Amino acid sequence: MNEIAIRIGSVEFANPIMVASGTFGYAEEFDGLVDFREIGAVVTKTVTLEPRPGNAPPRIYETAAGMLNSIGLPNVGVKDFIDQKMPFLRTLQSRIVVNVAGVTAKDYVAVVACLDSVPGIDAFELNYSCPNVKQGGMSFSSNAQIAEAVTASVRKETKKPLIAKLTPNVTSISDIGRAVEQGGADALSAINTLVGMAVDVRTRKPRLSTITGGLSGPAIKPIALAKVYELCKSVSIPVVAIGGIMNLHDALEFFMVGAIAVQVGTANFMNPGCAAEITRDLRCYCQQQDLNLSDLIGSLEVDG
Amino acid sequence: MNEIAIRIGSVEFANPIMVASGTFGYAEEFDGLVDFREIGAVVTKTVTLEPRPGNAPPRIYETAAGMLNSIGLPNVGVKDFIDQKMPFLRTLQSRIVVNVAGVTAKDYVAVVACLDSVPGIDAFELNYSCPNVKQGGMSFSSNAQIAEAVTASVRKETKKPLIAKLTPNVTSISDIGRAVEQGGADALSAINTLVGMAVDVRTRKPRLSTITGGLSGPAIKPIALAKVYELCKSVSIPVVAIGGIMNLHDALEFFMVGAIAVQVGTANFMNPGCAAEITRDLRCYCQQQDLNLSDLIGSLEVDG
Amino acid sequence: MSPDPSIPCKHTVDCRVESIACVAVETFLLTLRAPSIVKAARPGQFVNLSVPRCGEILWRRPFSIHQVDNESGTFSVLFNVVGRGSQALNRVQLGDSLNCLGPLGNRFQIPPGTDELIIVAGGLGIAPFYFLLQDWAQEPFQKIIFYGVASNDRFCRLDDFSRLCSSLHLTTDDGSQGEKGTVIDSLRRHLCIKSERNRFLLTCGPTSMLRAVQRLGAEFQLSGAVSVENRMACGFGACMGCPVKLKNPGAPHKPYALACKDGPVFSLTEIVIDE
Amino acid sequence: MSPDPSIPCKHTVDCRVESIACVAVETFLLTLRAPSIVKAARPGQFVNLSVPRCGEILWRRPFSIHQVDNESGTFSVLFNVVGRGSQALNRVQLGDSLNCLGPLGNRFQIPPGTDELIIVAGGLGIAPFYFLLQDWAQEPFQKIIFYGVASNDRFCRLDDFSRLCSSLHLTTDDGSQGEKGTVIDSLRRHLCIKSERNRFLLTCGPTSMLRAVQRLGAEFQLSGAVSVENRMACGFGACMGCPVKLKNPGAPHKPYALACKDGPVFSLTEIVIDE
Ligand SMILES: Cc1cc2nc3c(=O)[nH]c(=O)nc-3n(C[C@H](O)[C@H](O)[C@H](O)COP(=O)(O)OP(=O)(O)OC[C@H]3O[C@@H](n4cnc5c(N)ncnc54)[C@H](O)[C@@H]3O)c2cc1C
Ligand SMILES: Cc1cc2nc3c(=O)[nH]c(=O)nc-3n(C[C@H](O)[C@H](O)[C@H](O)COP(=O)(O)OP(=O)(O)OC[C@H]3O[C@@H](n4cnc5c(N)ncnc54)[C@H](O)[C@@H]3O)c2cc1C
Ligand SMILES: Cc1cc2nc3c(=O)[nH]c(=O)nc-3n(C[C@H](O)[C@H](O)[C@H](O)COP(=O)(O)O)c2cc1C
Ligand SMILES: Cc1cc2nc3c(=O)[nH]c(=O)nc-3n(C[C@H](O)[C@H](O)[C@H](O)COP(=O)(O)O)c2cc1C
Ligand code: FES
Ligand code: FES
Repeated sequence: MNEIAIRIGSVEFANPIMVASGTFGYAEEFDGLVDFREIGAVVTKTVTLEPRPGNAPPRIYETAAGMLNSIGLPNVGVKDFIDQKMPFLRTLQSRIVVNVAGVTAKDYVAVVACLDSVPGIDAFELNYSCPNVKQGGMSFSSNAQIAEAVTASVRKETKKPLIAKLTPNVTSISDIGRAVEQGGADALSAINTLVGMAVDVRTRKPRLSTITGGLSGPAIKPIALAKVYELCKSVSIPVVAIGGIMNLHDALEFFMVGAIAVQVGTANFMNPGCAAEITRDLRCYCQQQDLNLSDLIGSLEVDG
Repeated sequence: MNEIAIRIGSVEFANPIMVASGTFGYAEEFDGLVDFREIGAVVTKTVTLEPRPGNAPPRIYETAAGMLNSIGLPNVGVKDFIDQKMPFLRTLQSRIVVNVAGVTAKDYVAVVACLDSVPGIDAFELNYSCPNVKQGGMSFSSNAQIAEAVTASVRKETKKPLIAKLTPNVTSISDIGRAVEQGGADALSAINTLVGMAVDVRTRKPRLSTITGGLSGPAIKPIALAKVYELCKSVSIPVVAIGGIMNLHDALEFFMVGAIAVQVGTANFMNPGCAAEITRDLRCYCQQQDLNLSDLIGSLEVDG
Repeated sequence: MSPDPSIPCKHTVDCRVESIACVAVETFLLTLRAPSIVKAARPGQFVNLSVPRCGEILWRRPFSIHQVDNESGTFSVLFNVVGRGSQALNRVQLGDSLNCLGPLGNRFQIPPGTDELIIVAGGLGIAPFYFLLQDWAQEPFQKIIFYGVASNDRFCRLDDFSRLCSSLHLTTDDGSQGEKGTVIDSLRRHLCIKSERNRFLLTCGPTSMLRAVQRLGAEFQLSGAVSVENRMACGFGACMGCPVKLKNPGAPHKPYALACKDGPVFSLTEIVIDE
Repeated sequence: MSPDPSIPCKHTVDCRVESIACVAVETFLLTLRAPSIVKAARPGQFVNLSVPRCGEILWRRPFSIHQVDNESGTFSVLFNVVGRGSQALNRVQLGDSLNCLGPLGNRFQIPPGTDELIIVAGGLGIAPFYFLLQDWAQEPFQKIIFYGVASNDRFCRLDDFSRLCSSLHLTTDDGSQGEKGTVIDSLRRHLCIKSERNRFLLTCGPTSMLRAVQRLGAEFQLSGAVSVENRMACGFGACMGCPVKLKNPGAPHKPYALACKDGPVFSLTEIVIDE
């Protein structure tokens, strides 16, 4: 048997193919469209302490080999999440990673504290791309000290694996990565979306109600790959890769630069079965090449 | 007549469509492929003090709606540039902007000093994305203080317009923009390429000899637009937009967010006549809508 | 409107292109073989089609289910060539395979007791109503269609529509066929004629028309439903990209419904229609 | 080799697809009408073709000019379906228009006094030599072709090639036609036969083969030329993306030539061939 299971902190994942936060809802919508058993982990849509309405329309726009979004983290809030969303998630055989965000450090701590004892949750992913920066929130994602402090506070609330999700919109993602490693994160995930924009030339209005939004999809894969490679060289905790992954080939590139797992994001919209297909293809590939996943991870051959 | 001429510092450009450094050689290769009279300015391939061989192959790779390059600024050095490249450039009716880079601040000063009295040069663009960071050079592009200091030193050497070309690979491009404005730049140009990477899964090798390279093309247009928008709100000098511009429609988006001019880069490779076509299309558009270019610049309508 | 549990599940399936025909200027009728979709489909629902062989186009493209044929297991969509995606669709050939995700969204529902159904369609907004009229061919109530386009070469399948309804009112912006003007003028004149009938409005088309229909509905105190066409990335509630503003949200933090999942059909009085 | 000033200028032109035919497994002969290209083209040059209707594909795709017909003003390229670009090319239809940039690059040149021209081609490396043999049909010297492919269903236009040369040596990796083995074995055997003739080598094909030909050339002290196929973004010297390492650079800071502008044809002893 060729081994494709991985471990983050104390938790084992049957396979390294996850679905990215905000692109898989709370899994319900994918019922019947994908074989959940083939998904290593479902990362939920971001959960916040209080319910959030999300941004005004228009929220999405298609770009060359990519898309912009400014969804604005609409969600029912942590209480309703536990009551309304966890029951379905608990029925799945995938691991469940709850993605958490807040406007203040206290918010992160409070949400994780609420969730820590809820059955069926395997890990937390901390979304440091806070959407409320302009309204006075701190920029967790682009300041190493703050990111470290938030991680350390959340660390005290849970023994479950903590995955810190990093933004690529910084001068040095490895500085932030090292800081949250210091703060006690068990793993990093990267990248979140890149800040982008589009204009309707006819009406002279921005294509998104929030003017700028987040760019995702195949267009950003080369950037994601460079950031993940940089992180993998800079930290000693595992890195979960995200960004433009559409198929096994894309996933392999990320494994080779050092990622322990990957998340499928935008691809879920076009091909809801994408993550499960990648898992099946990965299993076949490992069998054909007679490899374990560990033989692939970090196997990039660099001259000199 | 609908006006599409622009001014940067003391220099007037007949139209706002330029070609980007490194994508148009020293113009010679485009002889017969484009009507030079329709190009507002030719920005030359980067010139350095000493000749540079450039990077080992492979230097380029195609990505989803984009490309990676690690050309490595091969060039004949400033002396041979004056002797071998300026004679042809001088015959053109376009404005000539010489793009300059160096490993140290002194390099920039020296190159501009050499060039300042050479006839036919209308302006300088300072390429702050120094390719030699790893070999001990300073990172001009991502440190506001250094960028300001270099700009100020170069400023002393010339009265010609100085355009500072900024990298997008930073947390805050507007910090850098304000710094070089402070340093005495007459205009900003943005963006240079984003750091990106690709892997050949079969050989497990990076697709570029330098492992990472610069991403350009339509894939990065949304990012460029967001950066240019941010810059235009932050500085009071003009901003020249670069990034994924393929046609008039793309150019209009950049004008609307506030750019005074645009540069066509990667598109020159596929469509050598691209910049001239955009100029013609812009002239038509302004005529049809009975507008001057100034009516378009910064005309984005933002609610609230 | 919450999804009807009797609607069988959405799924993805490769469909064979059975035919593609030009039915009006820049307008095509594309017929796909997909028995599983046909079986599940209800009037008002849509499919999300993969655009063939065009890497740069990321998203699928949503189209109303225009017609179904249970016997042959085929369904059709009626589409306008407006941009890259529809251009690519227009180049498919017989026998090509298109991946289809569907059926998606909710369905048209007509309140019991309705005895005059008024359909108001602008341009390709006519698309979903053929399926609806097919399905309700046996229903005894009056079916009146107000159908407006820019000029006469844009009308689609007038013969077929006229067979399925009680009366068909045509308008063109340029007066080249039917009345000159918009469907709204024509509709208003109809509504001004007092009637004992229980009228119910169904509408689909450009936003400005939908807003006008909504206003007329309010003015004449008619109920009805509107089918919206928001920009969609996924089409099944996963991306949250297609919010529709609710007039009276259930909770303050839930001001929006999703066009793809909670719609595309909404009560005429339920939503805020803006550009 | 510096560009020949007698070669007329490169330009872009929309070409009509005159025919497309499958000539071997996954191999197509595409004929385009472009009198201006035909007039300017010289053997060894290539064109850079826009891939039709596929937004995600950014670059043009370079192909050797395989054949020209002055009378009809058409030229052909021979291509293998290997990836996205060539797949898209393979779907063009008669009458479609393809944008072509060319002719690009330098040309094959044979030293005066040559009386045995040895062509060594692997796979689609055969492409440029048809044009060359067409052009030099009247030259009196011996033309010997060593042509190797993976298996017999990959050979292209053997009849045509055999008419244009003095002898045609075929090899296949699997022995399904001609000799089993590589062109290199076959070539070595030929070179071992002493000859008074002035031999000149021309080669195009996979890198490993080119390297082996280069070694054989050195071993037997033959001169020759190699046509390289580097990855190209522009094809005309603008991007500097296609460097070829020179064995003896003119200056220390000029260790590279550009495949598209200074090549694709280089002297066999001039360049370092590596993966
Ligand atoms: C539920 C629903 C049903 C629809 N039914 C039909 C139909 O039956 N016939 C028909 O011709 N059109 C229908 N549309 C609209 C159709 O989806 C768009 O016209 C089509 O996606 C345009 O794609 P494009 O690439 O050709 O145009 P683009 O170049 O992408 O855009 C052209 C215009 O189409 C609109 N559009 C683009 N993408 C989408 C999208 N994903 N969702 C919604 N609108 C979009 C944009 O507002 C834009 O103005 C429907 C849309 C929805 C949401
Ligand atoms: C001067 C020159 C002449 C050529 N002549 C022919 C010919 O006559 N017939 C033929 O079949 N092929 C020829 N090629 C190779 C041909 O250009 C590539 O096979 C083609 O571009 C592949 O495109 P793709 O999208 O199908 O493959 P991709 O999916 O892009 O890549 C498949 C393979 O093709 C190679 N390739 C891709 N793009 C390029 C590029 N821009 N330049 C060079 N190689 C590339 C890559 O190394 C890769 O391994 C020539 C290349 C050059 C540089
Ligand atoms: C529509 C949409 C919504 C998203 N919502 C979230 C979110 O709620 N929380 C989060 O951490 N990331 C969110 N993301 C970011 C993705 O999880 C992912 O990091 C990013 O899209 C890059 O991956 P991709 O290119 O595969 O989509 C969202 C992305 C998209 C496209
Ligand atoms: C092949 C290539 C070479 C480049 N060389 C240079 C260079 O020498 N100096 C420079 O300032 N920018 C260089 N650039 C960056 C471009 O000028 C431009 O900023 C960038 O490509 C984004 O624009 P685009 O998307 O239109 O290509 C180069 C870009 C490419 C693709
Ligand atoms: S289109 Fe994705 S939620 Fe509606
Ligand atoms: S391909 Fe651009 S320089 Fe050769």
